[in-house]
Amino acid sequence: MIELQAEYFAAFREQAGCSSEPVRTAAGTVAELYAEIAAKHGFLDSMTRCKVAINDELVEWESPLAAGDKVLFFPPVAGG
Amino acid sequence: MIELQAEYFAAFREQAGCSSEPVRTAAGTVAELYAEIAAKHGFLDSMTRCKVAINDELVEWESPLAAGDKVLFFPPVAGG
Amino acid sequence: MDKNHFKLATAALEPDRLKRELLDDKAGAAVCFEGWVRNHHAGEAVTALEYESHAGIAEKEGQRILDEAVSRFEIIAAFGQHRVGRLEIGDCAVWVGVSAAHRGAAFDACRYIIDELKARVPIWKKEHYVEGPSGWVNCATRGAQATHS
Amino acid sequence: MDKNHFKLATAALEPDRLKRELLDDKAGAAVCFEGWVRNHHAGEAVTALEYESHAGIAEKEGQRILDEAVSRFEIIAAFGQHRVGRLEIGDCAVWVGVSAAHRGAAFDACRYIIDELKARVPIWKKEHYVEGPSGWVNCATRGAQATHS
Repeated sequence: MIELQAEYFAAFREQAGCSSEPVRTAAGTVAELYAEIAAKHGFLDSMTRCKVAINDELVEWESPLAAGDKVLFFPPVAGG
Repeated sequence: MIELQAEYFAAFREQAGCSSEPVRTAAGTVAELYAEIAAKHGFLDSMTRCKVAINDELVEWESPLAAGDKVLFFPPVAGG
Repeated sequence: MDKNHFKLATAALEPDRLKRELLDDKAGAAVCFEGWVRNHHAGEAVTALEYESHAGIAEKEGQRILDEAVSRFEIIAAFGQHRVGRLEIGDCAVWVGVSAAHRGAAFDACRYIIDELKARVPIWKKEHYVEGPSGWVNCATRGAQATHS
Repeated sequence: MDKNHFKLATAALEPDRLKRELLDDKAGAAVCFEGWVRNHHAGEAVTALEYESHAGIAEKEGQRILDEAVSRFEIIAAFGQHRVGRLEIGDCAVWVGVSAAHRGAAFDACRYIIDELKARVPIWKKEHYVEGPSGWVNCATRGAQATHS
Protein backbone atom coordinates (compact mmCIF):
# COMPACT_ATOMS: atom_id res chain seq x y z
CA MET A 1 0.00 0.00 0.00
CA ILE A 2 1.21 3.51 -0.81
CA GLU A 3 -0.12 6.91 0.13
CA LEU A 4 -0.70 9.64 -2.42
CA GLN A 5 -2.84 12.67 -3.09
CA ALA A 6 -5.77 12.62 -5.58
CA GLU A 7 -7.01 15.87 -7.08
CA TYR A 8 -10.33 16.33 -8.89
CA PHE A 9 -11.44 18.92 -11.45
CA ALA A 10 -14.79 20.24 -12.70
CA ALA A 11 -17.47 17.51 -12.70
CA PHE A 12 -15.14 15.07 -10.86
CA ARG A 13 -14.73 17.61 -8.05
CA GLU A 14 -18.48 18.01 -7.71
CA GLN A 15 -19.09 14.25 -7.75
CA ALA A 16 -16.30 13.59 -5.23
CA GLY A 17 -17.47 16.48 -3.05
CA CYS A 18 -13.88 17.69 -2.61
CA SER A 19 -11.07 19.06 -4.75
CA SER A 20 -8.44 16.72 -3.30
CA GLU A 21 -8.02 13.93 -0.78
CA PRO A 22 -5.31 11.60 0.54
CA VAL A 23 -5.64 8.05 -0.79
CA ARG A 24 -4.10 4.76 0.46
CA THR A 25 -4.03 2.27 -2.36
CA ALA A 26 -2.59 -1.01 -3.59
CA ALA A 27 -3.02 0.16 -7.21
CA GLY A 28 0.15 -0.16 -9.28
CA THR A 29 -0.92 2.05 -12.21
CA VAL A 30 -2.95 5.20 -12.69
CA ALA A 31 -5.62 3.14 -14.46
CA GLU A 32 -6.03 0.87 -11.43
CA LEU A 33 -6.24 3.89 -9.16
CA TYR A 34 -8.91 5.48 -11.39
CA ALA A 35 -10.99 2.27 -11.21
CA GLU A 36 -10.90 2.37 -7.41
CA ILE A 37 -11.73 6.05 -7.20
CA ALA A 38 -14.45 5.89 -9.89
CA ALA A 39 -16.15 3.10 -7.95
CA LYS A 40 -15.93 5.05 -4.66
CA HIS A 41 -17.24 8.38 -6.02
CA GLY A 42 -19.49 7.14 -8.84
CA PHE A 43 -17.46 8.60 -11.74
CA LEU A 44 -19.06 7.22 -14.91
CA ASP A 45 -16.67 8.56 -17.54
CA SER A 46 -14.59 6.09 -19.49
CA MET A 47 -10.84 6.55 -19.03
CA THR A 48 -10.45 6.93 -22.77
CA ARG A 49 -12.28 10.26 -22.59
CA CYS A 50 -10.50 11.53 -19.47
CA LYS A 51 -6.94 12.66 -18.83
CA VAL A 52 -4.64 12.15 -15.91
CA ALA A 53 -1.50 13.91 -14.70
CA ILE A 54 1.14 13.02 -12.14
CA ASN A 55 2.89 15.94 -10.48
CA ASP A 56 1.59 18.37 -13.12
CA GLU A 57 2.60 16.38 -16.22
CA LEU A 58 0.02 14.55 -18.35
CA VAL A 59 0.79 10.81 -18.31
CA GLU A 60 -0.49 7.58 -19.86
CA TRP A 61 -3.04 5.53 -17.97
CA GLU A 62 -0.54 2.66 -17.66
CA SER A 63 1.99 4.83 -15.83
CA PRO A 64 3.19 3.43 -12.47
CA LEU A 65 2.43 5.18 -9.18
CA ALA A 66 4.92 6.11 -6.46
CA ALA A 67 4.30 7.03 -2.85
CA GLY A 68 3.71 10.76 -2.43
CA ASP A 69 2.54 11.33 -6.04
CA LYS A 70 -0.02 14.05 -6.66
CA VAL A 71 -2.45 12.48 -9.18
CA LEU A 72 -4.79 14.83 -11.08
CA PHE A 73 -7.99 13.50 -12.61
CA PHE A 74 -9.49 15.48 -15.50
CA PRO A 75 -13.00 14.71 -16.78
CA PRO A 76 -13.67 14.97 -20.54
CA VAL A 77 -12.72 18.45 -21.77
CA ALA A 78 -15.19 20.89 -23.27
CA GLY A 79 -13.42 24.15 -24.00
CA GLY A 80 -14.29 26.90 -26.41
CA MET B 1 -22.09 44.55 -89.92
CA ILE B 2 -22.97 46.21 -86.64
CA GLU B 3 -21.28 48.92 -84.65
CA LEU B 4 -20.57 48.59 -80.96
CA GLN B 5 -18.18 49.77 -78.27
CA ALA B 6 -15.41 47.50 -76.90
CA GLU B 7 -13.93 48.26 -73.48
CA TYR B 8 -10.68 46.81 -72.12
CA PHE B 9 -9.48 46.31 -68.57
CA ALA B 10 -6.09 45.86 -66.92
CA ALA B 11 -3.67 43.90 -69.16
CA PHE B 12 -6.11 44.04 -72.09
CA ARG B 13 -6.16 47.84 -71.86
CA GLU B 14 -2.36 47.99 -71.92
CA GLN B 15 -2.10 45.56 -74.84
CA ALA B 16 -4.82 47.38 -76.82
CA GLY B 17 -3.29 50.75 -76.00
CA CYS B 18 -6.72 52.20 -75.17
CA SER B 19 -9.48 51.66 -72.64
CA SER B 20 -12.24 51.59 -75.25
CA GLU B 21 -12.81 51.83 -78.97
CA PRO B 22 -15.65 51.65 -81.49
CA VAL B 23 -15.74 48.38 -83.43
CA ARG B 24 -17.51 47.45 -86.71
CA THR B 25 -17.96 43.72 -86.87
CA ALA B 26 -19.74 40.85 -88.59
CA ALA B 27 -19.41 38.75 -85.43
CA GLY B 28 -22.68 37.25 -84.20
CA THR B 29 -21.55 36.24 -80.72
CA VAL B 30 -19.26 37.64 -78.08
CA ALA B 31 -16.91 34.71 -78.67
CA GLU B 32 -16.55 35.60 -82.36
CA LEU B 33 -15.94 39.24 -81.45
CA TYR B 34 -13.23 38.24 -78.94
CA ALA B 35 -11.48 36.16 -81.60
CA GLU B 36 -11.36 39.19 -83.94
CA ILE B 37 -10.18 41.57 -81.25
CA ALA B 38 -7.63 39.13 -79.80
CA ALA B 39 -6.09 38.72 -83.26
CA LYS B 40 -5.96 42.50 -83.79
CA HIS B 41 -4.40 43.40 -80.41
CA GLY B 42 -2.44 40.23 -79.67
CA PHE B 43 -4.45 39.09 -76.66
CA LEU B 44 -3.13 35.62 -75.78
CA ASP B 45 -5.53 34.65 -73.02
CA SER B 46 -7.94 31.78 -73.61
CA MET B 47 -11.60 32.78 -73.39
CA THR B 48 -12.14 30.16 -70.72
CA ARG B 49 -9.99 32.18 -68.35
CA CYS B 50 -11.48 35.56 -69.23
CA LYS B 51 -14.87 37.13 -68.60
CA VAL B 52 -17.09 39.31 -70.71
CA ALA B 53 -19.98 41.65 -69.97
CA ILE B 54 -22.56 43.35 -72.14
CA ASN B 55 -23.93 46.62 -70.83
CA ASP B 56 -22.55 45.95 -67.34
CA GLU B 57 -23.90 42.41 -66.92
CA LEU B 58 -21.61 39.36 -67.11
CA VAL B 59 -22.72 37.15 -70.01
CA GLU B 60 -21.83 33.80 -71.58
CA TRP B 61 -19.40 33.73 -74.49
CA GLU B 62 -22.14 32.42 -76.79
CA SER B 63 -24.36 35.45 -76.14
CA PRO B 64 -25.52 37.30 -79.29
CA LEU B 65 -24.44 40.86 -80.04
CA ALA B 66 -26.69 43.81 -80.90
CA ALA B 67 -25.83 47.13 -82.49
CA GLY B 68 -24.84 49.71 -79.87
CA ASP B 69 -23.81 47.16 -77.23
CA LYS B 70 -21.03 48.11 -74.85
CA VAL B 71 -18.89 44.96 -74.60
CA LEU B 72 -16.45 44.73 -71.68
CA PHE B 73 -13.45 42.40 -71.92
CA PHE B 74 -11.93 41.24 -68.62
CA PRO B 75 -8.58 39.43 -68.57
CA PRO B 76 -8.09 36.60 -66.04
CA VAL B 77 -8.76 37.92 -62.55
CA ALA B 78 -6.14 38.01 -59.81
CA GLY B 79 -7.62 39.63 -56.76
CA GLY B 80 -6.59 39.37 -53.10
CA MET C 1 -29.35 45.12 -41.25
CA ASP C 2 -28.19 43.04 -44.20
CA LYS C 3 -26.57 39.87 -42.93
CA ASN C 4 -24.38 39.51 -45.99
CA HIS C 5 -22.87 42.02 -48.37
CA PHE C 6 -19.82 42.53 -50.54
CA LYS C 7 -18.23 45.90 -51.30
CA LEU C 8 -15.23 47.35 -53.08
CA ALA C 9 -13.40 49.93 -50.98
CA THR C 10 -11.20 52.80 -52.14
CA ALA C 11 -9.92 53.54 -48.63
CA ALA C 12 -8.17 51.33 -46.04
CA LEU C 13 -10.24 48.33 -44.91
CA GLU C 14 -11.16 48.26 -41.22
CA PRO C 15 -11.29 44.55 -40.29
CA ASP C 16 -11.91 45.19 -36.59
CA ARG C 17 -14.96 47.35 -37.31
CA LEU C 18 -16.21 44.95 -40.00
CA LYS C 19 -15.91 42.01 -37.63
CA ARG C 20 -18.26 43.63 -35.13
CA GLU C 21 -21.06 43.42 -37.70
CA LEU C 22 -20.83 39.63 -37.40
CA LEU C 23 -21.86 39.63 -33.72
CA ASP C 24 -25.08 37.81 -32.93
CA ASP C 25 -26.27 36.13 -29.73
CA LYS C 26 -26.85 32.89 -31.62
CA ALA C 27 -23.30 32.91 -33.02
CA GLY C 28 -20.78 30.58 -31.39
CA ALA C 29 -18.01 30.92 -33.97
CA ALA C 30 -16.51 33.55 -36.23
CA VAL C 31 -13.84 32.97 -38.88
CA CYS C 32 -12.18 35.92 -40.58
CA PHE C 33 -9.76 35.92 -43.50
CA GLU C 34 -7.44 38.80 -44.33
CA GLY C 35 -5.34 38.97 -47.48
CA TRP C 36 -2.27 41.15 -47.04
CA VAL C 37 0.12 42.55 -49.62
CA ARG C 38 3.21 40.32 -49.45
CA ASN C 39 6.75 41.49 -50.07
CA HIS C 40 7.28 38.80 -52.70
CA HIS C 41 5.48 37.10 -55.56
CA ALA C 42 6.84 34.21 -57.61
CA GLY C 43 10.33 34.93 -56.31
CA GLU C 44 10.35 38.66 -57.08
CA ALA C 45 10.52 41.35 -54.40
CA VAL C 46 7.36 43.46 -54.47
CA THR C 47 7.19 47.05 -53.23
CA ALA C 48 3.55 47.89 -53.81
CA LEU C 49 0.41 46.79 -55.62
CA GLU C 50 -2.36 48.44 -57.57
CA TYR C 51 -5.82 46.88 -57.77
CA GLU C 52 -8.19 47.75 -60.58
CA SER C 53 -11.76 46.60 -60.92
CA HIS C 54 -15.12 47.27 -62.52
CA ALA C 55 -17.11 48.28 -59.46
CA GLY C 56 -20.60 47.48 -60.72
CA ILE C 57 -19.81 44.01 -61.98
CA ALA C 58 -17.40 43.17 -59.16
CA GLU C 59 -19.92 44.06 -56.44
CA LYS C 60 -22.71 42.13 -58.16
CA GLU C 61 -20.54 39.02 -58.54
CA GLY C 62 -19.25 39.32 -54.96
CA GLN C 63 -22.80 39.61 -53.66
CA ARG C 64 -23.78 36.52 -55.64
CA ILE C 65 -20.95 34.58 -53.97
CA LEU C 66 -22.08 35.67 -50.49
CA ASP C 67 -25.66 34.67 -51.31
CA GLU C 68 -24.38 31.25 -52.44
CA ALA C 69 -22.48 30.85 -49.16
CA VAL C 70 -25.61 31.68 -47.12
CA SER C 71 -27.62 29.06 -48.98
CA ARG C 72 -24.91 26.37 -48.89
CA PHE C 73 -23.72 26.65 -45.29
CA GLU C 74 -25.43 27.03 -41.91
CA ILE C 75 -24.15 30.53 -41.25
CA ILE C 76 -25.56 33.63 -39.58
CA ALA C 77 -23.71 36.46 -41.31
CA ALA C 78 -21.06 36.86 -44.02
CA PHE C 79 -19.34 39.99 -45.26
CA GLY C 80 -16.58 40.72 -47.71
CA GLN C 81 -14.63 43.75 -48.84
CA HIS C 82 -11.87 44.16 -51.41
CA ARG C 83 -9.59 47.14 -51.84
CA VAL C 84 -8.96 48.92 -55.11
CA GLY C 85 -6.21 51.46 -55.74
CA ARG C 86 -2.60 51.49 -54.61
CA LEU C 87 -1.56 49.40 -51.59
CA GLU C 88 1.72 49.05 -49.74
CA ILE C 89 3.33 45.96 -48.21
CA GLY C 90 1.28 44.75 -45.25
CA ASP C 91 -1.91 46.57 -46.27
CA CYS C 92 -5.11 44.55 -46.13
CA ALA C 93 -6.31 43.89 -49.69
CA VAL C 94 -9.30 41.70 -48.96
CA TRP C 95 -11.32 40.78 -45.88
CA VAL C 96 -13.94 38.05 -45.44
CA GLY C 97 -15.78 37.39 -42.17
CA VAL C 98 -18.37 34.74 -41.34
CA SER C 99 -20.28 33.95 -38.15
CA ALA C 100 -22.22 30.76 -37.41
CA ALA C 101 -23.60 28.75 -34.51
CA HIS C 102 -20.87 26.16 -35.04
CA ARG C 103 -17.31 26.45 -36.25
CA GLY C 104 -17.35 23.92 -39.08
CA ALA C 105 -19.79 25.95 -41.14
CA ALA C 106 -17.92 29.19 -40.40
CA PHE C 107 -14.61 27.75 -41.66
CA ASP C 108 -16.19 26.13 -44.72
CA ALA C 109 -18.12 29.24 -45.73
CA CYS C 110 -15.18 31.61 -45.22
CA ARG C 111 -12.95 29.47 -47.39
CA TYR C 112 -15.63 29.06 -50.04
CA ILE C 113 -16.13 32.82 -50.22
CA ILE C 114 -12.47 33.76 -50.54
CA ASP C 115 -11.78 31.00 -53.09
CA GLU C 116 -14.73 32.13 -55.23
CA LEU C 117 -13.94 35.83 -54.86
CA LYS C 118 -10.40 35.22 -56.09
CA ALA C 119 -11.56 33.13 -59.02
CA ARG C 120 -14.63 35.03 -60.19
CA VAL C 121 -14.65 38.71 -59.23
CA PRO C 122 -13.14 40.98 -61.90
CA ILE C 123 -10.27 42.49 -59.96
CA TRP C 124 -6.75 42.75 -61.34
CA LYS C 125 -3.52 43.55 -59.63
CA LYS C 126 -0.45 45.24 -60.98
CA GLU C 127 2.71 44.57 -59.03
CA HIS C 128 5.52 47.05 -58.58
CA TYR C 129 8.85 45.28 -58.23
CA VAL C 130 12.08 46.37 -56.58
CA GLU C 131 13.88 45.63 -59.85
CA GLY C 132 12.44 45.63 -63.33
CA PRO C 133 9.18 46.94 -64.71
CA SER C 134 5.76 46.67 -63.13
CA GLY C 135 3.53 43.95 -64.51
CA TRP C 136 -0.07 42.90 -64.46
CA VAL C 137 -0.44 39.55 -62.74
CA ASN C 138 -1.67 37.73 -65.77
CA CYS C 139 -2.99 34.53 -67.10
CA ALA C 140 0.30 32.68 -66.85
CA THR C 141 0.73 33.31 -63.13
CA ARG C 142 -2.90 33.38 -62.14
CA GLY C 143 -3.42 29.64 -61.97
CA ALA C 144 -0.78 29.31 -59.31
CA GLN C 145 -2.11 32.45 -57.67
CA ALA C 146 -5.60 31.10 -57.20
CA THR C 147 -4.45 28.00 -55.40
CA HIS C 148 -1.52 29.46 -53.52
CA SER C 149 -2.26 32.88 -52.15
CA MET D 1 9.45 37.52 -30.47
CA ASP D 2 7.93 34.08 -30.20
CA LYS D 3 6.04 33.25 -33.39
CA ASN D 4 3.70 30.84 -31.64
CA HIS D 5 2.35 30.70 -28.13
CA PHE D 6 -0.75 29.62 -26.23
CA LYS D 7 -2.03 31.27 -23.05
CA LEU D 8 -4.95 31.07 -20.66
CA ALA D 9 -6.40 34.48 -19.87
CA THR D 10 -8.35 35.55 -16.80
CA ALA D 11 -9.41 38.89 -18.36
CA ALA D 12 -11.24 39.71 -21.61
CA LEU D 13 -9.43 38.54 -24.75
CA GLU D 14 -8.33 41.28 -27.16
CA PRO D 15 -8.53 39.72 -30.63
CA ASP D 16 -7.67 42.95 -32.46
CA ARG D 17 -4.46 43.41 -30.48
CA LEU D 18 -3.59 39.71 -30.73
CA LYS D 19 -4.08 39.76 -34.49
CA ARG D 20 -1.46 42.48 -34.91
CA GLU D 21 1.18 40.08 -33.59
CA LEU D 22 0.60 38.00 -36.73
CA LEU D 23 1.79 40.75 -39.06
CA ASP D 24 4.86 39.93 -41.15
CA ASP D 25 6.04 41.29 -44.50
CA LYS D 26 6.19 37.74 -45.87
CA ALA D 27 2.59 37.02 -44.82
CA GLY D 28 -0.08 37.12 -47.52
CA ALA D 29 -2.91 35.58 -45.52
CA ALA D 30 -4.25 35.59 -41.99
CA VAL D 31 -7.07 33.42 -40.68
CA CYS D 32 -8.53 34.08 -37.24
CA PHE D 33 -11.06 32.05 -35.31
CA GLU D 34 -13.13 33.40 -32.42
CA GLY D 35 -15.35 31.26 -30.22
CA TRP D 36 -18.16 33.24 -28.63
CA VAL D 37 -20.52 32.32 -25.81
CA ARG D 38 -23.81 31.39 -27.50
CA ASN D 39 -27.24 31.95 -26.01
CA HIS D 40 -28.14 28.29 -26.45
CA HIS D 41 -26.66 24.83 -26.09
CA ALA D 42 -28.38 21.56 -27.00
CA GLY D 43 -31.71 23.37 -27.07
CA GLU D 44 -31.42 25.08 -23.69
CA ALA D 45 -31.19 28.85 -23.25
CA VAL D 46 -27.82 29.79 -21.74
CA THR D 47 -27.27 32.97 -19.70
CA ALA D 48 -23.56 32.66 -18.88
CA LEU D 49 -20.63 30.26 -18.76
CA GLU D 50 -17.83 29.50 -16.38
CA TYR D 51 -14.57 28.02 -17.62
CA GLU D 52 -12.24 26.15 -15.30
CA SER D 53 -8.81 24.82 -16.17
CA HIS D 54 -5.48 23.67 -14.81
CA ALA D 55 -3.27 26.48 -16.01
CA GLY D 56 0.08 24.66 -16.03
CA ILE D 57 -1.10 21.62 -17.93
CA ALA D 58 -3.46 23.52 -20.22
CA GLU D 59 -0.76 25.94 -21.36
CA LYS D 60 1.75 23.14 -21.92
CA GLU D 61 -0.74 21.13 -24.02
CA GLY D 62 -1.84 24.23 -25.94
CA GLN D 63 1.79 25.08 -26.70
CA ARG D 64 2.37 21.53 -27.92
CA ILE D 65 -0.57 21.93 -30.35
CA LEU D 66 0.82 25.21 -31.72
CA ASP D 67 4.24 23.59 -32.15
CA GLU D 68 2.60 20.74 -34.07
CA ALA D 69 0.82 23.24 -36.33
CA VAL D 70 4.09 25.03 -37.10
CA SER D 71 5.75 21.76 -38.10
CA ARG D 72 2.78 20.43 -40.12
CA PHE D 73 1.79 23.54 -42.08
CA GLU D 74 3.70 26.25 -43.98
CA ILE D 75 2.80 29.04 -41.58
CA ILE D 76 4.58 32.11 -40.27
CA ALA D 77 2.95 32.70 -36.89
CA ALA D 78 0.23 31.09 -34.78
CA PHE D 79 -1.22 32.23 -31.48
CA GLY D 80 -4.01 31.02 -29.25
CA GLN D 81 -5.69 32.22 -26.08
CA HIS D 82 -8.53 30.72 -24.02
CA ARG D 83 -10.51 32.46 -21.32
CA VAL D 84 -11.11 31.06 -17.87
CA GLY D 85 -13.61 32.41 -15.34
CA ARG D 86 -17.13 33.68 -15.85
CA LEU D 87 -18.26 34.84 -19.33
CA GLU D 88 -21.47 36.40 -20.57
CA ILE D 89 -23.31 35.84 -23.87
CA GLY D 90 -21.25 37.20 -26.77
CA ASP D 91 -17.95 37.22 -24.86
CA CYS D 92 -14.96 35.76 -26.68
CA ALA D 93 -14.01 32.44 -25.04
CA VAL D 94 -11.20 31.38 -27.35
CA TRP D 95 -9.15 33.01 -30.09
CA VAL D 96 -6.79 31.42 -32.62
CA GLY D 97 -4.87 33.39 -35.25
CA VAL D 98 -2.52 32.14 -37.97
CA SER D 99 -0.55 33.95 -40.66
CA ALA D 100 1.09 32.36 -43.69
CA ALA D 101 2.43 33.25 -47.13
CA HIS D 102 -0.59 31.52 -48.71
CA ARG D 103 -4.16 31.11 -47.55
CA GLY D 104 -4.52 27.32 -47.77
CA ALA D 105 -1.96 26.74 -45.03
CA ALA D 106 -3.47 29.48 -42.86
CA PHE D 107 -6.97 27.95 -43.04
CA ASP D 108 -5.71 24.40 -42.46
CA ALA D 109 -3.53 25.34 -39.51
CA CYS D 110 -6.19 27.50 -37.85
CA ARG D 111 -8.72 24.71 -38.05
CA TYR D 112 -6.22 22.10 -36.84
CA ILE D 113 -5.37 24.23 -33.82
CA ILE D 114 -8.93 24.95 -32.69
CA ASP D 115 -9.99 21.31 -33.24
CA GLU D 116 -7.07 20.04 -31.18
CA LEU D 117 -7.45 22.69 -28.47
CA LYS D 118 -11.09 21.71 -28.01
CA ALA D 119 -10.28 18.00 -27.87
CA ARG D 120 -7.09 17.97 -25.82
CA VAL D 121 -6.65 20.97 -23.55
CA PRO D 122 -8.04 20.44 -20.01
CA ILE D 123 -10.68 23.16 -19.91
CA TRP D 124 -14.20 22.60 -18.65
CA LYS D 125 -17.25 24.75 -18.94
CA LYS D 126 -20.21 25.05 -16.63
CA GLU D 127 -23.32 26.45 -18.23
CA HIS D 128 -25.83 28.62 -16.44
CA TYR D 129 -29.32 28.13 -17.89
CA VAL D 130 -32.32 30.42 -17.91
CA GLU D 131 -34.33 27.59 -16.34
CA GLY D 132 -33.07 24.73 -14.21
CA PRO D 133 -29.74 24.17 -12.50
CA SER D 134 -26.32 24.85 -13.92
CA GLY D 135 -24.42 21.88 -15.23
CA TRP D 136 -20.93 20.93 -16.28
CA VAL D 137 -20.82 20.13 -19.94
CA ASN D 138 -19.92 16.50 -19.46
CA CYS D 139 -19.01 13.34 -21.20
CA ALA D 140 -22.46 12.69 -22.58
CA THR D 141 -22.72 16.01 -24.41
CA ARG D 142 -19.08 16.49 -25.18
CA GLY D 143 -18.92 14.23 -28.21
CA ALA D 144 -21.45 16.41 -29.99
CA GLN D 145 -19.76 19.51 -28.61
CA ALA D 146 -16.40 18.74 -30.12
CA THR D 147 -17.79 18.43 -33.61
CA HIS D 148 -20.45 21.10 -33.43
CA SER D 149 -19.24 24.24 -31.73
